[in-house]
Amino acid sequence: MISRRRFSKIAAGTGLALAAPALSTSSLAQAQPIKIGTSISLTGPLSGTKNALTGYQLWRDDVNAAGGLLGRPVELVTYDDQSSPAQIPAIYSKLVDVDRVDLLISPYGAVLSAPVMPFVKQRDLFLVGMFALAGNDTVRHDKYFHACPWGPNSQVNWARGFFDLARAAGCTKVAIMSADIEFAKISAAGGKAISEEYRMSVVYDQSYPPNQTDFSAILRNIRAAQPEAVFVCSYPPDSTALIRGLSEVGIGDSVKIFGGSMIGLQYASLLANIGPALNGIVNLHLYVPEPTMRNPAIDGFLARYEPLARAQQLDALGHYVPPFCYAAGQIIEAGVKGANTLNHAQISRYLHANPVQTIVGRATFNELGDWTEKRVLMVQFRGIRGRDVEQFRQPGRQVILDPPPLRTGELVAPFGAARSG
Amino acid sequence: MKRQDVAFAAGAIVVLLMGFGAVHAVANPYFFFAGYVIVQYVVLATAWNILGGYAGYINFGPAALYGAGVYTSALLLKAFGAPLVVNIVAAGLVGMVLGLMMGYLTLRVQGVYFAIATIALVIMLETVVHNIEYLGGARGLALIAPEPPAWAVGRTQFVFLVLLAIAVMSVALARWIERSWIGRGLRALRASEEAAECAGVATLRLKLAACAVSGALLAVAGAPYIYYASYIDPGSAFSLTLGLNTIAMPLIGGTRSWAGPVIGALLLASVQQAATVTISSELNVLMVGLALIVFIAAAPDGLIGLAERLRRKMHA
Amino acid sequence: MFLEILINAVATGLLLGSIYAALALGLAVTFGILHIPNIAHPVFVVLGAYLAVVANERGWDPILAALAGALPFYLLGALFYEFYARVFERRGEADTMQALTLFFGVSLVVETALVLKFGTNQQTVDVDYVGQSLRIGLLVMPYRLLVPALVAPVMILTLWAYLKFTYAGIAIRAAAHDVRALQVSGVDPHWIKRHAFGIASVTALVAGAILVIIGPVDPFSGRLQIGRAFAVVILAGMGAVPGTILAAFIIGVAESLVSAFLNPSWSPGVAFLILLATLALKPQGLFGASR
Amino acid sequence: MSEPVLAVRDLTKSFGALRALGPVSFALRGGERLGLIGPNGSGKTTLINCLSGTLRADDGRIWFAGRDVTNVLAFKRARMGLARSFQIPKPFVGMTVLENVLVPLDQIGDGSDHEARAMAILRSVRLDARAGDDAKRLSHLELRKLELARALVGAPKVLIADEAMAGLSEPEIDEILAILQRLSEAGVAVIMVEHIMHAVMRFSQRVICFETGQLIAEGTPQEVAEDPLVQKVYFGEPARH
Repeated sequence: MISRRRFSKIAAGTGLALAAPALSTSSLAQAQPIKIGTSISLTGPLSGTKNALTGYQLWRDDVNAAGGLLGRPVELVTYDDQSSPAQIPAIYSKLVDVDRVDLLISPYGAVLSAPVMPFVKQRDLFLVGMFALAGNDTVRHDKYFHACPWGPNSQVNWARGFFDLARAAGCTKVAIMSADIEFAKISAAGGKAISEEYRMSVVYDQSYPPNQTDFSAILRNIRAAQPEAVFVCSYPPDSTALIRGLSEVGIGDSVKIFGGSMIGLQYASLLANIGPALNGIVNLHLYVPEPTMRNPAIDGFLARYEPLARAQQLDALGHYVPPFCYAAGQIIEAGVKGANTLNHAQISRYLHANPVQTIVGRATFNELGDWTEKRVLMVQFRGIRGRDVEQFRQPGRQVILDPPPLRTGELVAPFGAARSG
Repeated sequence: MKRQDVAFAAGAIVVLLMGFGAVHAVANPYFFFAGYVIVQYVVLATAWNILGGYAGYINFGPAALYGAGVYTSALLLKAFGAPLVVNIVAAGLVGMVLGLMMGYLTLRVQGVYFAIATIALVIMLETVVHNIEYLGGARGLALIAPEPPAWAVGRTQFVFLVLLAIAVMSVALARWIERSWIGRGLRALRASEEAAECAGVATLRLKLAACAVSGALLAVAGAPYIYYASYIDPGSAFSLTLGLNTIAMPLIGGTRSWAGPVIGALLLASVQQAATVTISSELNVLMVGLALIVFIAAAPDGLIGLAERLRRKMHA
Repeated sequence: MFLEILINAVATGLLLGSIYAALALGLAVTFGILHIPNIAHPVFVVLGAYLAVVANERGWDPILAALAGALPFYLLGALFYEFYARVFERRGEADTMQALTLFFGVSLVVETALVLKFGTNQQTVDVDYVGQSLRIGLLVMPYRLLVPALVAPVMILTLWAYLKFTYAGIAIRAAAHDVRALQVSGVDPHWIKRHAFGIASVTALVAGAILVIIGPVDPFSGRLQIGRAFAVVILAGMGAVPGTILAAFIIGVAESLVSAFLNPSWSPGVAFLILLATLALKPQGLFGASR
Repeated sequence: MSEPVLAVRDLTKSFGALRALGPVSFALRGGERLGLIGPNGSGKTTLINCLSGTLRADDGRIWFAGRDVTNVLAFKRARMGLARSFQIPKPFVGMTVLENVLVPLDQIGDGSDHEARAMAILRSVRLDARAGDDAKRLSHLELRKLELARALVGAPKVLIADEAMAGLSEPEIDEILAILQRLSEAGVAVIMVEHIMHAVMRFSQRVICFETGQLIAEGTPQEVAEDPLVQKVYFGEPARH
């Protein structure tokens, strides 16, 4: 874990005008800090998300530089959950019962969040959700607010954009493949539901074990089924292997749109590694540097993130996780300032009633704490050449096709043409 | 001899009473969240040691039996809302059946082969769970357990107490086995199966018994987990780390007596609980790995063996 | 279409099988011949893969890099055996549990060392032939699998010839049967075992280079291979080095057919099912002498 | 002439294509002292393993104490009083000498006085002084004695002593011989499997000789020693010592 001192040094070393807590006004330093607790997957299979910490730290430094919350400095209390849900109950109990944190942020994703939900419901605590699809749908806690724009009823709806594009392109036959991993299975179930709703026939539907290295058998079976849309729910290791297989055995000429829910194609190292083979794939993202998405706040955030990422060997781009961690902080900030108290019920009441402006857009919460408006992007990779990471910071490489208000281009189809183009 | 038994029984009762007292006296629930993990390892290490330590059959897949217990309990809770006691018994039975299957394997294979076959069991069960939609597959299963009885203060305190009782019973059972003719027979077959057989020991029957008891206890250790975490997934139920710790604890404490796994579990699990919140988990794993190497190289009979050796040296 | 899927499934299975054989080969020496259950072998494979990654970043071909690294890896393996022997020397015959635990501990330490040095990110190599395929009629074979699959038989043949025709090779096989006889003939059994571990370690390095060509590798990739490698060795039969490739073909093709015609989700269980079936029905394996 | 306590008819055992034993037939009378000789690989150990039940014979029958035990498991034969020692001692390491003897007692005893009985047996082989020590710390002679002590627990009807004197010095051999002699006097039939010819010749009333799995000679020690077949088998390998 990066110690705070080292982090501050790195931050200071970059020459950015960051106010570390020690530099804040003396009255702020004397006040009892407000503690915000969370767990981060610093190790284990989800450690690709460990740059979350940087997102939280940047927010903490900003809020402290601006005088803290309620005149008190903000302090983060974080533990490594080792990507294991078995660790979560003890960690969150430690945060609440021993460290006496004032506010909680959930761990990453639905698997790690699942053990936290009954806990916060039982203790009636405020919680900011992080990336858990439909994280609050079973427990239905009224003090839960999602930092991620999956939107309402996200289990089914979040990938609707992909199927909207498929329908617009005239697809009627869809193939669905998914890794045996929680997020992928939920995505696949959602995809199936929408296919039915749109009267598309599911001509192939199968899951495969995580860490599958050879996709030729699966791709051939898909080709034999002649789908027009291929909805892929994969995880980082198999995303790479699958795209390699795509180049090797092909997928057939029938396919118009391919991708959807491939986790990993948001990470710099994977993108650079796969390179031109990405072209044509349509996939989910939450932030890409397209003109419709950019604003000074997020640009500034990413500009500060980059040198830190380089120094700490984190994901070079930081588009996927860190901005939403910063947004989680902003949601807390808005709630505490708006309610002018640390009382969880009052913060929740305020957030239910008022929208929050974050660096990733304006968030209005519904009764389950999901954003009322889904803002999952479907982007198409275009014009990727070579393996340079820098190109993914440029507009036009990850063209937004959906949702319509943010659109920066139209779907290039069929898939074969999009790949060569 | 008899005095020792009385002392042990008294100790067991004191531990249970202290647990019960702590639930009412200690307001901070974290104690029970962390305690649950530690006590769970006491059960796992003790259960593993009955087969691995006494009989010398290395079960490299304790996670298979633990996971079977976790999922049996969750299945019954989901399907019938069965009470915890029923789930524990059912998990024990499932563990016993799996243990007996493992035991029959010992007819055919010994030593390394047995160890490898048990690894296979973990992967097979995990693959099966992945493919059962009702159990949530790879997605995992979130279940909210029923409210605990009022005397237990809270849910975590309740499962902690249940697990503590299981731990005390497991240790008592292990101790009884160790000191009876069964334990002697198991140790004899550990030294030489052929010689034991020729000394009149019904080796197969003893091995089956050890596998069944060990399997049942390993599965029982998993039964309350769904009440603890409200969520299970194949990754945690069939966790490699859990299996590793279960094997490491008796080795560190000492495999020859019941106290070894208990000491090993209390020590390693407490250190790990503390380490989770202090040092990085890479160092945590590194620590376990190095501890294993050091103990194998320098103290093959664990801490208890080390203590005995020191005592002998002082007397000599 | 069915024919195409069948042909390609079998071909892919054979390619994968060949690669599994390469992964298991070192184990066939240490475990199959010397009866030392080196469950740390897969972690040496991963270590080899990382070496290939580092060399590849400097422009080397992974397989060439593996050949260049053969000597250091040989020494590493020999050193590893020396350590093992020292630990158990005083106690004579190694207790299975203690040996397994020691190797387990070593695996953890190596994995963690890799994590601390390289992080948990997936590592890949950049090779020209990845992404292209050899097409013969209906048959499509990716070079990503084909090239590694060709390395394995070469490696196995070389090792087989070495064991069969050289003095040291014959001594290795003899060491498995009768250490005393070996001593009488003036060969130091320790030297022979050290030598065998060195060779096994070199095969791990080559297998690692192959593994990282096929797909990304992380510090924990070895864990996935432990069961499969043992399945190959046990199915082949203890000490049956040439049999390794046939056993690996059987497992590879079985996995591939399950993937193609049943459900890919079940394929991880295939190797283990074969392993359990072998242990239960034919513990001596296909080509091994009866135990 | 008493009834045979152990009888074997047409016993065979093969490993793969290799016929290791038989067909072989012989009988052992109660209290008899039988020497079993033959070069390495002649099938002696295979025969003992078949008799004690750790190996299953392919064909043929075995009677023990008036019962057909061909399909009886090894541990039950041991409990019936068919005891054996091992060529390479197999002590229960990690257990004390006393516990080593308690293991067989556990199986047949009625639960009373086990320790006293175990100590008595240890005293009879003069191992009582080491009762509390771990078996792995014993000397070679002591290990041999422990093997015998363990075998004696069930008051056996037959004891198969598999090279119980291998690797021992002359005085040590005498000590083991004395123990076996006492047993024989107490009515235990003893099969002495041995390479040490002078001991076999001194001890046995009758000797049988094996070669390539076959019984090639049978008679008094004198007769067998003079048998031309036996001499041929042992040609170039004269009786040691």
